[in-house]
Amino acid sequence: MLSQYYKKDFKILSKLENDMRMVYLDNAATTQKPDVVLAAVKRYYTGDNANPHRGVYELAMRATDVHENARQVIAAFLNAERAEEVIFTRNATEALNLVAYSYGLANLKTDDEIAVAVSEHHSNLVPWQRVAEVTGAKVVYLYPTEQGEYTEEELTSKIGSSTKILAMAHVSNVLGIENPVKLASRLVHQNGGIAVIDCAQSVAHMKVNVRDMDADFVAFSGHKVYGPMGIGVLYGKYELLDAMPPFLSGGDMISHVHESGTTYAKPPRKFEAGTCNLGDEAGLVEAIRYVEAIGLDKIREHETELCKKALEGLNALGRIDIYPSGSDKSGSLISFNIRGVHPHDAATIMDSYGVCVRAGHHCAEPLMERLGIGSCLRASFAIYNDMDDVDIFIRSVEQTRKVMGIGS
Amino acid sequence: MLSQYYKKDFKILSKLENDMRMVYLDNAATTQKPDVVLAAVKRYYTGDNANPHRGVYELAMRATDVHENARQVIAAFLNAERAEEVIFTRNATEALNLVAYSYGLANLKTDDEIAVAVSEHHSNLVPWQRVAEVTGAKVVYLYPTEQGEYTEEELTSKIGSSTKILAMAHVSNVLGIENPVKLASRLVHQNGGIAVIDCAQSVAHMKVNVRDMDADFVAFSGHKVYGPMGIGVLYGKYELLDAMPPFLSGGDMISHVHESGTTYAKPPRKFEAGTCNLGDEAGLVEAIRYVEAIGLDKIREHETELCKKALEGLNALGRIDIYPSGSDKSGSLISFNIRGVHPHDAATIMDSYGVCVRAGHHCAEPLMERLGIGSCLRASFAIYNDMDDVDIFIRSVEQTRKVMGIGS
Amino acid sequence: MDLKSLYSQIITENSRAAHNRRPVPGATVSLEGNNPTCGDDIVLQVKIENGIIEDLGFIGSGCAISQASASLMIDLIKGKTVEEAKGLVDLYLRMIKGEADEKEYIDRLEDCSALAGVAKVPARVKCAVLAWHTLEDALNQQPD
Amino acid sequence: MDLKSLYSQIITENSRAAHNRRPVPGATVSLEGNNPTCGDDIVLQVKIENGIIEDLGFIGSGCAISQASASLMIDLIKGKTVEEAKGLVDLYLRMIKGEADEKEYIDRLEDCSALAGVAKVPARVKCAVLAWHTLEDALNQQPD
Ligand SMILES: Cc1ncc(COP(=O)(O)O)c(C=O)c1O
Ligand SMILES: Cc1ncc(COP(=O)(O)O)c(C=O)c1O
Repeated sequence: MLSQYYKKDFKILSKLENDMRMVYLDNAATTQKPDVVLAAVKRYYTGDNANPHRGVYELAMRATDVHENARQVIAAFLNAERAEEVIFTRNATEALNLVAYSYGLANLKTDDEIAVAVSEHHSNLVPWQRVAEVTGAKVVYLYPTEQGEYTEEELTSKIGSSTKILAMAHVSNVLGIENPVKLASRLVHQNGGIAVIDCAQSVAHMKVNVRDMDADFVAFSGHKVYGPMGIGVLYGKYELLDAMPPFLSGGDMISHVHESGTTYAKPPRKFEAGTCNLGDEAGLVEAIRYVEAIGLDKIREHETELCKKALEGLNALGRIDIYPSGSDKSGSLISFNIRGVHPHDAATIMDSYGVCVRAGHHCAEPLMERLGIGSCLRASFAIYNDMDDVDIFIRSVEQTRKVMGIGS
Repeated sequence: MLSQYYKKDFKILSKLENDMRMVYLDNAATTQKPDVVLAAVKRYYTGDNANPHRGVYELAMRATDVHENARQVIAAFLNAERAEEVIFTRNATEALNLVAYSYGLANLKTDDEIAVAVSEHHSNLVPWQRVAEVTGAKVVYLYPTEQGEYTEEELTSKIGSSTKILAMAHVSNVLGIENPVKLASRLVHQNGGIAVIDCAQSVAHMKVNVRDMDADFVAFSGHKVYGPMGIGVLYGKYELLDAMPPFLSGGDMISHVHESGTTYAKPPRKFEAGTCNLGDEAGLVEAIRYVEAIGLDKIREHETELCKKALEGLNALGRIDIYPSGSDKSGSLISFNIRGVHPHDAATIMDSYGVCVRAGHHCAEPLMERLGIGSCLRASFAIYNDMDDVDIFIRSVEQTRKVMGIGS
Repeated sequence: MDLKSLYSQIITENSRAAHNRRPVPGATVSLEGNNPTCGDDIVLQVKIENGIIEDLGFIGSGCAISQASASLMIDLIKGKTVEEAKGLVDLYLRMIKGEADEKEYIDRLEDCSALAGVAKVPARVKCAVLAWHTLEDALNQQPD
Repeated sequence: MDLKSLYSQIITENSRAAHNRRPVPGATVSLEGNNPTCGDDIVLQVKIENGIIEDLGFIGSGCAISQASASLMIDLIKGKTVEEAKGLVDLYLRMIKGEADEKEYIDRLEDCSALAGVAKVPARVKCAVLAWHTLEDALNQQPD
């Protein structure tokens, strides 16, 4: 299996938690970092560290090269047309807020509509609620079927001539299946709107091709794709970026500042105010190289296998609710509840067996409301998980029932 | 000298650039990082990495502890009343924009005044220009004397009953001397306004005591105080933070999200949307410990000594313009020009002698306009610089003149 | 930490909790407590008369720990004076932080001391104190 | 890199540059070029008639490299056709990137080849190309 080659690259995974093997299944929240990524961060700081753009000396030029090279690597990774379409942010959340504040405030007016998939992570939902409030635009929610799918009927009935913005995740962090973002982009474009696609949950698990999906904006976080925590990416079509007002203002994003007013640089610098996080950019570049060396197809295949086996195990136990219900499509994560056990209790007990799963609303409360639950468990897989992890996971679910006095 | 003990902690400084000792004098742009800081970042990722707040398992609790402990360390460092007054941002620029967007947009109206020191870095100036544009408020600039000082007369004549916000750096990144922020805060408070103090250039060089200066908001960047690049801090008085609308929205900053709208968490979480940068927080904590172990008083003494000697050297060379003119107050940086040599040419030639100084407008164009120059050189000192660095620096200035054919 | 025995006590308690899971007629305070990590909410209703906590009840959903702790709290607090209740809340919170004396809390917190083990499950401390913090807020809203 | 000899050529050139530092009467294009890193600005004025670049001049301030390169460019380009000028701009930009053939640029760029050494000072490439990029923009604005 793939994982046997890769597990050793992640030091944290070989640590024992209370003398137990750690089975880390919260990869949708954040992934662990391979040694090469940590080494790249260190290499930057011990070899090239300086404030880029602003320096004339050689060290500063090297730092500038690190920054612009990172932009190129990411542009290629996303299949963007130009490196200038890649903007570095802190995380996906900041990237999505940038679009909401800069594009949203400038382009929305009363009665315009923002079509938001109800399964969106709060980061691609709350910013739109707030922009709607300020501009008088209206948030229109798209609803998935019981099986977690956004049908063509739902999309065509909600995306119309008033739709200025579509906000949809490539993959929901709860439902875990791929959304029809290409179709949704096409529909919103036909209506003269733009598509904001949140790829936070897809980028580590399948190819994200911004031109193929014809997205206007794409956001992701480095820390969910084996990179460090302080770096995220916003991709935006150049003409849109060029026409947008800046978001944060300060150093590096200006052309000229006078007492009487300021002119701004071109994208991407217009949107990168203040000192960039070159250390974490260097780490992200290494993470992307790591993922590409393995190959996203292989990663997907591996995770699908794990997911399938875990689903089988859960179904065999019985009295497990899986969301979306009756789903047999497996991606890289499974959301579920053990009937009769509150997810927080379950996660605590599973943790006592070394199994790290997430319990809660997963920052997707509107979806939870629709599913009629307050919270659920989520197990999410990555390159370093293996079949033993799945076995331990299934056994910990069994044990949870025993501890809670509802053992089979 | 202090530096002989500390230079060895910074691996990058022992590297040779083109077989020459690197004399890094661009510390006001960004400092180098001691090994212990890089080790702390690595320790976090190899021991405690998880998404904080959201996890029930032990690893996630450890990550949460890293985050909240960092907040406490920084609150103590700044002498804040409560840890909840410390908000983690990407850098000082984001911190200042947060105040401008959240506090500024909510509290300013037509004909209100924002008093901005003309020597501010663009990050504490452009956001106020933009907020003024949107709200109809007016930016009123404060001007320093030839000696770079903001006099009590200037402050009292500009800060009045219409002044809602004062924006001033503790230390300007060009003038390098301490501004009367305590007096300015008092004046703006007497008029019912608030004081936003940019401590980006002071935090590594002198004690920043938010309660003593009675600042309402204070911003700084970790990377200028020996910490990693991806982390900054906004301090804000709790009652102000509590009354402000959120800035970025998304994960972790909410109380509840419904299709119909959202309620927000209390500070500081209200302002920390999305996954925080725990790796760099851990690094910043270590950087602060490092600085505190040496002692800010000692650091200041050391840097003043270097600065004095460098000033003497420059003055001895003659035909050097120093900004502010005729300044004999030394802090930790010197802005200057070699008469007859453009600063970019000078920086290039000095770099060929291993000396890294900044040349440009230093993101302070309005100040440059007032000084009647387009750009200048800046040499800025840190704990690891020593007297030899100063000697090499002075010699490189001499050499620059020779190369430019105006040698003495 | 013996998680298993902690949970077995919690489960027993929850099976007895139904009598406390109800609105309180004539409540003088009604307060919502909410645990943002979990997404759990409870509403605590309290009826205070002449400085005596005459009745308490809670509604809402949550994990076994938060539910058990709410129910145990109600059994303990009912009939106590506001002053006594404040002292017990303080002691309980210290117990959950692992800072209280074992003899003291077993003695004064009675059945609630079954939850002392939560001190060793830091991620769940918030669940174990939700109802108690809500009560604390409710008592502080009372005019003396 | 022999920075010293690069600069000595630049200094010599700049001492001769006064004749090109002037506005151009009857200019057909006037364009501002600006180098955000340096804060340097130049305004380039060009007079084109019948496809021939009759006159050029520049105003503005900047470092020795940007000033020398503007002046050298003007001496080279004056009297050339728009097409010839475009070819020379392209060759110069390649030279500064270190991608052009030495014999070719010495031959065709004449005195401008003195700036070839900038290729080894990456931080200053922007200074050496500012005027040339501005000329390129100006030429592209011309109707053919
Ligand atoms: C005085 C001052 N304020 C703000 C900043 C902005 O800091 P950052 O780029 O880290 O946001 C700087 C540094 O560039 C500065 O010197
Ligand atoms: C689908 C989705 N979008 C956005 C985010 C936000 O990412 P971050 O917290 O890194 O900004 C997440 C992860 O939490 C996510 O799963």
